[in-house]
Amino acid sequence: MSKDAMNTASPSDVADIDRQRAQRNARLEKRLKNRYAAERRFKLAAMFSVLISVAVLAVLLVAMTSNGIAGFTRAEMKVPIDFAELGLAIDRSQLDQPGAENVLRSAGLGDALQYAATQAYGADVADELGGGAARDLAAKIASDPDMLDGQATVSLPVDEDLAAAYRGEGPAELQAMAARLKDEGVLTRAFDWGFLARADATDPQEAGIWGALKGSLLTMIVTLVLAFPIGVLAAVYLEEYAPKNKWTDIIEVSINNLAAVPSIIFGLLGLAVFLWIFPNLRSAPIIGGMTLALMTMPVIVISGRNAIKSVPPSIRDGALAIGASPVQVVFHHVLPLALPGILTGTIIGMARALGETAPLLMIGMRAFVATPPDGFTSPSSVLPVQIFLWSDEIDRGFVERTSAAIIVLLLFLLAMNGLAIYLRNKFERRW
Amino acid sequence: ACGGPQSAGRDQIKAVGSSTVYPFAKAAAEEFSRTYPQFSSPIVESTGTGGGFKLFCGGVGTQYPDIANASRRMKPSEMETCMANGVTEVVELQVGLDGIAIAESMEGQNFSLTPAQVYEALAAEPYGKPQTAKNWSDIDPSFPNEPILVYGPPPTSGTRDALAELILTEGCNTDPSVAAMKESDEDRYEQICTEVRDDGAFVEQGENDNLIVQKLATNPKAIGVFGYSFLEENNDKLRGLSLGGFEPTYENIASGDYPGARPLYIYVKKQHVEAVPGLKEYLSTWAENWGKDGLLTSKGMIASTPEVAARNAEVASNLPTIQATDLQ
Amino acid sequence: MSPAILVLLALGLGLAGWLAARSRAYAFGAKGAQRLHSLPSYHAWYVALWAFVPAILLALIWSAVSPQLVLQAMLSHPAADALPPFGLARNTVLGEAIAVARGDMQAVFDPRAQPLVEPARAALSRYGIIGLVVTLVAGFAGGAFAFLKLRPDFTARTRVERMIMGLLLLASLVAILTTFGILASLIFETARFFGMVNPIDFLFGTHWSPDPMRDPAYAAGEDYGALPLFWGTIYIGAIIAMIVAIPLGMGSAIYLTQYASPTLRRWLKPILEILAGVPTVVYGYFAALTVAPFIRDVAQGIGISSASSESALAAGLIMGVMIIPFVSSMADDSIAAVPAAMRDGSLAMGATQSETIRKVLVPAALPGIVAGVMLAVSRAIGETMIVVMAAGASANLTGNPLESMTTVTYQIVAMLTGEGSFDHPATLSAFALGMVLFAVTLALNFIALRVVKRYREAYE
Amino acid sequence: MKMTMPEQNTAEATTQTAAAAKPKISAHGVSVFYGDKKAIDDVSIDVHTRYVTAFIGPSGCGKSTFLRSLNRMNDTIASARVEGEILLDGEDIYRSRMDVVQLRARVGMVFQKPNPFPKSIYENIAYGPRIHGLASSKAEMDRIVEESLQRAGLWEEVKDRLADSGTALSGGQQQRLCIARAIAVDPEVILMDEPCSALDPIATARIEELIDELRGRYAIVIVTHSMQQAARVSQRTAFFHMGKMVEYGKTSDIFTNPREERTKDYITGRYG
Amino acid sequence: MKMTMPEQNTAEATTQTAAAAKPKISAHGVSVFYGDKKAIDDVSIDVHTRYVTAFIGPSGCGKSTFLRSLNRMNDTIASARVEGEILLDGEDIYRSRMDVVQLRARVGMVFQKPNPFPKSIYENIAYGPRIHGLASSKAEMDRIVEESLQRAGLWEEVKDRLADSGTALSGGQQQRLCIARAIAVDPEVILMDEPCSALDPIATARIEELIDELRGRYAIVIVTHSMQQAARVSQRTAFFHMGKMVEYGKTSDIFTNPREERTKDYITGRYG
Ligand SMILES: Nc1ncnc2c1ncn2[C@@H]1O[C@H](COP(=O)(O)OP(=O)(O)OP(=O)(O)O)[C@@H](O)[C@H]1O
Ligand SMILES: Nc1ncnc2c1ncn2[C@@H]1O[C@H](COP(=O)(O)OP(=O)(O)OP(=O)(O)O)[C@@H](O)[C@H]1O
Ligand SMILES: [Mg+2]
Ligand SMILES: [Mg+2]
Ligand SMILES: O=P([O-])([O-])[O-]
Repeated sequence: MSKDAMNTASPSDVADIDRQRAQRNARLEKRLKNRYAAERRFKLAAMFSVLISVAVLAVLLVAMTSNGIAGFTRAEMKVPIDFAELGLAIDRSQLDQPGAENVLRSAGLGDALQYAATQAYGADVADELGGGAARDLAAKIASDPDMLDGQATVSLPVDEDLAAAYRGEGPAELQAMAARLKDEGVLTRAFDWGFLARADATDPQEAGIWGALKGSLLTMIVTLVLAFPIGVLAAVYLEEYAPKNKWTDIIEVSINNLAAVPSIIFGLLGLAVFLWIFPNLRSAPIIGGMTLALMTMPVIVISGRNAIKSVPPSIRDGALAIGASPVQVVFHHVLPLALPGILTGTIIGMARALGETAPLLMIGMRAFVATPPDGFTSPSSVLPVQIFLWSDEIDRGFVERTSAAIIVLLLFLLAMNGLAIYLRNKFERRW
Repeated sequence: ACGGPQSAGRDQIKAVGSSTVYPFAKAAAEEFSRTYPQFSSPIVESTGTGGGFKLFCGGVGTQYPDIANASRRMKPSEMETCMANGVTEVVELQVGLDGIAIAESMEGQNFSLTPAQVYEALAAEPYGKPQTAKNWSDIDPSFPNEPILVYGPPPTSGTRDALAELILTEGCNTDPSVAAMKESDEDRYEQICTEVRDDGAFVEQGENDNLIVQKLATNPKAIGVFGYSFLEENNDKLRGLSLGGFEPTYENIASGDYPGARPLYIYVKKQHVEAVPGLKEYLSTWAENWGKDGLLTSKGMIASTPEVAARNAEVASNLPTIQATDLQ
Repeated sequence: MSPAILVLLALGLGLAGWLAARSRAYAFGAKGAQRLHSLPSYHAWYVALWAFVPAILLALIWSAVSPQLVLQAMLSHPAADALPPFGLARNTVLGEAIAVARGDMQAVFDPRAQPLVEPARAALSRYGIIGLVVTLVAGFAGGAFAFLKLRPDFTARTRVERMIMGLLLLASLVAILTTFGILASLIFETARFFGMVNPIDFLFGTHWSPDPMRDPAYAAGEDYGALPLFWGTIYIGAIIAMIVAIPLGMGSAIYLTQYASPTLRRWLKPILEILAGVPTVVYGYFAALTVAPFIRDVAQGIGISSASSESALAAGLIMGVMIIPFVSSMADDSIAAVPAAMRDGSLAMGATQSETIRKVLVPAALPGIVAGVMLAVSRAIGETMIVVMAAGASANLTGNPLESMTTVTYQIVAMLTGEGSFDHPATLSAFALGMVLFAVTLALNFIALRVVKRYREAYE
Repeated sequence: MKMTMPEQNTAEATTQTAAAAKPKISAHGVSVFYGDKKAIDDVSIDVHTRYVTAFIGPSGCGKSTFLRSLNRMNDTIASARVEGEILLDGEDIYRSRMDVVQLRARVGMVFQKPNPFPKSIYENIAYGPRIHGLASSKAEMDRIVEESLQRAGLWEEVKDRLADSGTALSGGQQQRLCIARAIAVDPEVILMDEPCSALDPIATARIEELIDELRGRYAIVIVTHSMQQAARVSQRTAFFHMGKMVEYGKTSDIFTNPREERTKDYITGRYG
Repeated sequence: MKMTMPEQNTAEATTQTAAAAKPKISAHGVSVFYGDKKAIDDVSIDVHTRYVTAFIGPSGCGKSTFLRSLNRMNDTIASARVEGEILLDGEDIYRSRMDVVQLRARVGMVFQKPNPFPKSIYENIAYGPRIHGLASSKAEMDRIVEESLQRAGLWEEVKDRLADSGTALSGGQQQRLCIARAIAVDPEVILMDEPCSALDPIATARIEELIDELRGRYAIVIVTHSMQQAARVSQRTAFFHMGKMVEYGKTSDIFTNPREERTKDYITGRYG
């Protein structure tokens, strides 16, 4: 092989090459500035897109919070009541029993309250006491019967008209009245714990989210109980045992597709199938839960399969080699190791289900339910639907309440997503 | 599962139907559970009048609702469905009135209309002829020379139904030749009288009423069509336009002078009265609160005339049933 | 006897079988003569399942059959002669009698049911006892059959595992059932709809104004032209939303994977994920209350008076924001799937990072990114609450983003929660629209998943 | 630490008669396919108790494949298919009535990369006895665990930390844990697939020592890529090449006096 | 095809003077860390133009790590850190003013697995000149592409299919494409990390030939796990062991007469 001639360049060639390279380097350097500028622009643009996303999120959260904080409060009026003077005919022994509030109210507590308020501020102000004032008062007395012995000043909700006037809306006379009462210290905005404990109402002053929240929780329980075992078992089957054939392909394709079917289609399914089979369960959490379970199951299957796939095969080999059966391998080794991953996927799927509105509209979970549901089969609403319904309310007091409900919903979702992220980080690949 | 003789108990009243009646039914339900704490509170779902009748007439038994709210009278055909499904004893109560209001921003142009003018402005084919009006002045030279822009309800809402029935049809009937068509070619008559233009002058509005206020407030040249209860709620921002010489005030609607008023009904399944606890009390709650200064008018409903109210209060306690023939 | 009691009974039998078999298997082991083929707990489960499954099956069958038997018993009672003839009314009366006999109801609706209450009560208790006995016998027979098969070398584990496999297979079949359920629920109503409205008119008509109040007999095809809805759906979901989501999503993915420090990425990624976790009803509320009025004000500020406060733009923008994390995670995956050798190759040529990204990584990841965008589009066009709350009701065939437009999902919700009755074409049109939506999203997904799969394989 | 040939020959002599009598595993005309690809072609071999049999050969020649066919671990690969006959104590392990689970309890296996379960050391060992129902009491289980760890020479190192995770041990300890896990179910044969290739020289020496101790009780088959190792630990060596078994015989013969040219080439480092 | 030692010596002789004069790359006391782990420990070496320098050593000894530090490809690994001094034509490449982009244009690299971009053959070659702005016209670009492919000995095989995807070529062609891509920007040094380990013997021979042709113009550094290859293609060899450079010198000396015991052990196959 006589490559020497070619390999060994003469000194003039060397100089030639060096000159070429020097030229090239100069050319290269000239362009560098532009290239680096382009690099910076590109990086900036990429950073900007992250920033925009974060900014939108921030605006959304700030808007909801600034609107919603007020939604946790309500306008209340301090009413001095001299129970001794009123002389209500009440059997004190009944006040320890469950029906105490009814006893009080049938004893004329409502009229007594009206009377006390009229005495204190005049009839026009007393008229603006909220519809739930008497009920609140009864509850207060039931928890502290000794109140009945003397005088007390209780803070009770006013009606929406006065509440609006207090916000500076509505007729001028009322606004004047609100201003006057405010100056006197009679009318205040107070934190409204009841918002977290009451159910839907027509008056924003009286509305609460517990009814919807409880409906959401019941629905989620049904969803979890159905979707989790089915999803995990299906994931195990497909990942560990399924033979490669047409049937498995069909199952796989349907799961992947179901994961992307619009949620409203599941609503149509619930309406046309579940409500056809169980017509008397309209609006019930169990039907809502079943509908959402079908929607959540594919998410669990897919994340479950990924989690199972990431368990190293060496673990399976190890167990098989000491005589564990394939079922034992999965239930003793693979599933426990895949569990964090499966749970992460499940939580994310459940969070999505918790925020879901459209399919539940289809199956009647948009009913007005003034008491929290007491079981899986009693009609109820859910938190996102409640938000939707309130956003449509004519009463403007509901704007704040809606944002407050959104805050509660977001807190739940943040907690769930946070838990999922925590789980994912904590259990990421220990082997 | 369907139709078999099985049923489980239910202790809540179930009401479905009209979205117009919905707020009043909710308020009545709330008042009911306030007055009768021993009963569970009723479930009210807004399914629309037609959807409500569909559920209501499905049959007798716990899975079917006890009450259908309606912003129009039940149709004989619907009653027949009821009968066919065993819902043979239906009680009809007129609970009050709802007005359609035409309104604009406080800064608006403030002109008064007649049903015929509304019809001419909104119909797809006024009196069967192509729609040519672009500006209000095309309808009546005395009107401002501004483009017609009306926000109105979508066809899925009962308010739209009322607009068609109470205002447009009335306007269209002013032309005798069209009115005559009702007998000869009902299909065409209906089309001419109720079809609304879709060239942009009439903007269909989602059912989120809060947005209409903002819309009208920012565009003083636009006018809006909605339920009276809504006008009342926003009377600090909106002004009602007079129709046929009458302002959309409570009194004018209650007296029937303002053309856009329609009665609201609830239908009760008498076969359920015995078995669903509190149903009768719920009806009496309605009756106690539908008076002129009652709870329901504070929610925007208009009270029926005292005679009608009294007659229906009677119905609420005696529960006479109706037949299909009563509905014609 | 109520089904719940029968279920409890079956569970009890299963438990008894479990305990008995376990102690028997331990007895084999204690004798020590022969090593057990399977652990005692497998023997236990084997017998438990053999006791439980027949018992529960018979209990279920009995719960389905016994009401008919009760009915027969009631009908043979003389009081039944007074019943109305066949039909729903008759069933209702019988149902009431049974409900009262069961104690589900305090009183009958219909006086004709009263005399039947007693016979119903008698029949119920008679057949209840029979059901109890049948369940017991089935459980015992099954359990005993299995119990007698137990031997030290009995292959209990293999058999129990076979049953577990059956259960797993069943679980995965639920997915197919669901797909069928969706198809079934859409197909029937869609067929009814197309019986009233010509599919061609529906798919290609340009005028959409169904009137649920109109007599269904007059249902004119020309009112059911869904083209404006399809256009609105595409305009909002596939055009405006994607104009927002694709650049921002790609940009975010590139920044997070290529530029951000690990710490920054650890913080930013979950924040982006929150964006995906915000419920759509919240986005809808935000769009309707904050974004839409803002856009309208801006538009009117610059002199566009026709701007609607339910503009397609508001809904589309917010939908785009919702989709950003979706696009960014798909792009992230696709870029990560490009072999590191590609990146090294380009960097070793002296390319800057952005040159590498733009000229090598993104082109190489393009199939995956395109598939991701298709999935994002399919999600956007199926999105409901944002458009229900922020888009309009009017079916406009327009290209002006400041005007109001309506979408397929909006109309589904409107038609099904509106005023029409269930046999009216307006209501049924919701199902036809659902069918179209289902078909389109299915096709998009199918293609996208195929592309992703093929592309992943190309690099493996 | 290095065992010299003479020592091996002594061991050889002691077990000679028993070995000649009855092979523990006996393969006849075994071929293994992955789909259409033949990875093992017509291999016949006898493996005896109290012997260490080494499989050597260049990478990809099918050593692992053949080893895994001896306890049907190939069943886990969907495309794998075995032809021919493999007898364990005279019974065909591929006959349909054979229970793989029981087979694998009798023929244990140790892998190239240590693969302890991510559980406690105790549970790692106890898992096998538990699923096979070998211990009827906690005390018995404790005894099995201790004994297995002792035989694997790990007891002293871990006896105070039995509750620690098995994955927290060093590589060599992990591999001994895996051996202890395999012997906890008291198998008759132990298959080892390059058990030392992931270990450092010191850990390797420990394991080689252990293998020598264990062979008194089991038939051991070891795959190795190191000829030195094969020479050190085995009494019989089989040389594989391209799916065929080229030569099988006494280790001393194979390394000092190979019959086949290919074997010689391989041993002298001519290829591989 | 095999080059014999004498030939190499001839080549050696011719370039001797130039080489002695000025090293192209000169590393002084270079250490490379991955986080806290030291992967290269205090290596000093001179690399000359018109020489092929081979890095050999057992797996994991740090050959690739050191090679990648020569054109700062280590920068892409977040945890990697370089200490010491590496001079290219006397300029420190790790000084802050050194521009990596320009550095890499001057010091090209070819990887173990051929990694053509998923673009056309033409675009693969044109990529480098284009980003560096080396061609001012289409014709010039065409010329660069043709010349590079010719120098990489690929032109004849692909000239009719320049629009085909680079990934559609065979493995050996792909690797030559990658070499062509590297020389298209006319670098001064070409680093090759086991460029033949994914190739069959015939393709390997092609590449080895090519390397020999190329060295007339470039300084070439090649990492290889095959001592035979090092002996065939290189004039200088550096032996690495556990992060240290144990010995560096003429290839002929290293292979026939190593100074260090470890080198000898490695070359005779005692470990690795
Ligand atoms: N799961 C499999 N599917 C298809 N072919 C396989 C599979 N496993 C191994 N092979 C092929 O079978 C042949 C033998 O592989 P095997 O792993 O048995 O070799 P080996 O001798 O153990 O090699 P090494 O020393 O690298 O472990 C090889 O050509 C390999 O590519
Ligand atoms: N990215 C990295 N992070 C941490 N450690 C690394 C990284 N890359 C390599 N190492 C470690 O640095 C040491 C040297 O690795 P290097 O890849 O340079 O070896 P090599 O000689 O090229 O080996 P081979 O012949 O296998 O390619 C090894 O111990 C390796 O584990
Ligand atoms: Mg192997
Ligand atoms: Mg390397
Ligand atoms: O619900 P409607 O009142 O609009 O029929």
